[in-house]
Amino acid sequence: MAEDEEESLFEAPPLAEQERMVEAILFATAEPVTVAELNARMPHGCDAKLALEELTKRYEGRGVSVVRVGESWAIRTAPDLGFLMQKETVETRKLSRAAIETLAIVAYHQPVTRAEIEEIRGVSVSRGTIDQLLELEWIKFGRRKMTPGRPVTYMVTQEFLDHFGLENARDLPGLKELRAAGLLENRPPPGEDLGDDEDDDSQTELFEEPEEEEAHER
Amino acid sequence: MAEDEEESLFEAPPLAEQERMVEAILFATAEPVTVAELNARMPHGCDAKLALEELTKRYEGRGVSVVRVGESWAIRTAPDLGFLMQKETVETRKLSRAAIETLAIVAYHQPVTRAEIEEIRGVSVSRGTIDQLLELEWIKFGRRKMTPGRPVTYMVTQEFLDHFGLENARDLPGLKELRAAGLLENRPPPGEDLGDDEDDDSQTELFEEPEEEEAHER
Amino acid sequence: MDGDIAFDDVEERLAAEALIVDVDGFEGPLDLLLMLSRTQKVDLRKISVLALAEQYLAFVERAKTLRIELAADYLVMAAWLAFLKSRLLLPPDPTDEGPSGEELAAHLAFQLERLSAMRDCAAKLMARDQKGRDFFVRGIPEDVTRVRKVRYTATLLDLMQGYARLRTKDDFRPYVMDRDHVMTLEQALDRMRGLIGYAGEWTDLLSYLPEGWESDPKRRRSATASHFAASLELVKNGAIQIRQTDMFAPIQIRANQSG
Repeated sequence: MAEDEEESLFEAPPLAEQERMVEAILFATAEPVTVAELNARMPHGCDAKLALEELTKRYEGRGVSVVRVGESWAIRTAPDLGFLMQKETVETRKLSRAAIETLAIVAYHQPVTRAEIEEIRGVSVSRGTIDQLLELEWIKFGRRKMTPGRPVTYMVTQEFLDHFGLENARDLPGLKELRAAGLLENRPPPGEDLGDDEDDDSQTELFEEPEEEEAHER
Repeated sequence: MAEDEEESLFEAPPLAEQERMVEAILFATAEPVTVAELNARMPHGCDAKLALEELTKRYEGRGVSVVRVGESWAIRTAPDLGFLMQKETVETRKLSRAAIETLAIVAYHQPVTRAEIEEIRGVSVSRGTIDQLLELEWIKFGRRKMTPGRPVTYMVTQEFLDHFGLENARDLPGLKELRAAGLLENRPPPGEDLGDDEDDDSQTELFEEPEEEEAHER
Repeated sequence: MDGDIAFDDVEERLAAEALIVDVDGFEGPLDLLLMLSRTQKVDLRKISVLALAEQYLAFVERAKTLRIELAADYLVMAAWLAFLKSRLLLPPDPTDEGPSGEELAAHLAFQLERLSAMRDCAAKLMARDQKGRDFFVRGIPEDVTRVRKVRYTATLLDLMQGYARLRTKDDFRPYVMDRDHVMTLEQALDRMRGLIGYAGEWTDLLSYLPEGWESDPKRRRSATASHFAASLELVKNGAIQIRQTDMFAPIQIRANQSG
């Protein structure tokens, strides 16, 4: 402030000094600055416009550059270095139970409609769950079903097979194998093995002749 | 990110390019950035330290300069241009004499206990004084002292260094002279050295290895 | 050592009073001592602690005559300085243990010098260029945007367990106590109603137990209890009569002939 007044009594500072001033002001000011404001803040006799031009040239090709924003000026990151201003963090999250179950149903029963998934799960399937699986590219749309309303069907993708290390959806173990592997959480009451077998059969059937399956399902 | 991975497959970018990157990162932030963070944000194979040296030289005598704050680096306006920044000036709460003296004692005697501060000042230190300095983030808690009662100690922070334009705590004005004159010792009053002996020992130890002390102080 | 000289000079007197009245402005006795030591206009290392002690004691005396209440710590310091003064003036007593007057004086001088040094440091520190006052940080910081990418994972095991869970959830049934070895009162009653018509003679109740329930102790216990309860029920209805000839003797029943 004192210097400001002092300066005005003398000649304007050399251009190099004016350039330093513009540099400092543009750096520290919280918003872009107009030439008029630069002049107002710098000692009398300064030519902010000229100093600004010099500064702009000096920063050409640097990591930051002097840019015009409307009538004002600011220092900004060089556009090609924008990637440095991002920090990507990858977070691994377990798929939700709803998503896993839906995915499993698609894998075991493909091609399957949403209504069928809901019937098997016994609860409605949220749009988000399907979207998430589609986004992950683990399921895709299959052919529409030839039933009233022609509902879309879902199928698993190659991406799905890759992720789970499967050659083919048919490689998924059947219920009996799951049970043998101890994956079934409880033992069904005796006498119901039959029904289970049937289940398994239809499973096989589904995978062996999916085309026909579609036609006479429902 | 994509670029990051891409780059890692190739050689590190040329030094001039690395300098641009450091420039962009330092310009973008108000807080000092560690060399480690610079390296983490730049493509693989970059040597931020080397680039920093180049950049520091480049900004010598300019309106802004590259400054070291402890283990971190930042860009700050040149102090001689402060008069241009009335608009940016932050009104800081006026510190009491007690607070200023306490701050100086922490800076020169760190790590220092409250009892030691009181011993030096000859009066008790009010809770508010310490709180104010903690709130300003100029002091922080250090290790507890291995004396009876295991009192907490205080140390200055990186923010303190940044605020007063210090590269590190060793650069405090007159530190060497004070140490040579024995004025940084915690000399117990004669005849009272029984319980204070331990105190004195650990204190001396702390001051005899100031380099190491400061080295691991971010 | 001007302490005892009467204050003829008005100005000097006023200055002394001002010092006392302003005692609140001092940060304790050490601060006051440091201020007093400055009047000696010598290097703090060469200060005369004896003279300083006398100055301080004179100050306290004057405060007393002016009826100014001094805080306790000022009086404690006065007492200590009086002690120090006596130590410094008297020849050292070889039998006396503890620190000598010189040692105490040296420590006080050290404390004053150290406090003074810290004051200088504080002043130098505050005179430095300060952030936000003399130099400035970036006005338009471009914060690092954190792009958070979530990768979802599931294992084949998750998938199969999920499917197994679905396919077997109907198999769950609410927990019921295993009743294989329990015969209810109703069951026993049903049985006995069918059989009782043939029992004209006194018959041991236990002979009514169904086949397969007589040998296994658990089943036998349950069946006996339910049959006994059922027979009481039948007695109440007037369908049968019941008797027991002795304690622990067999319980016998027969159909009520009249009924």
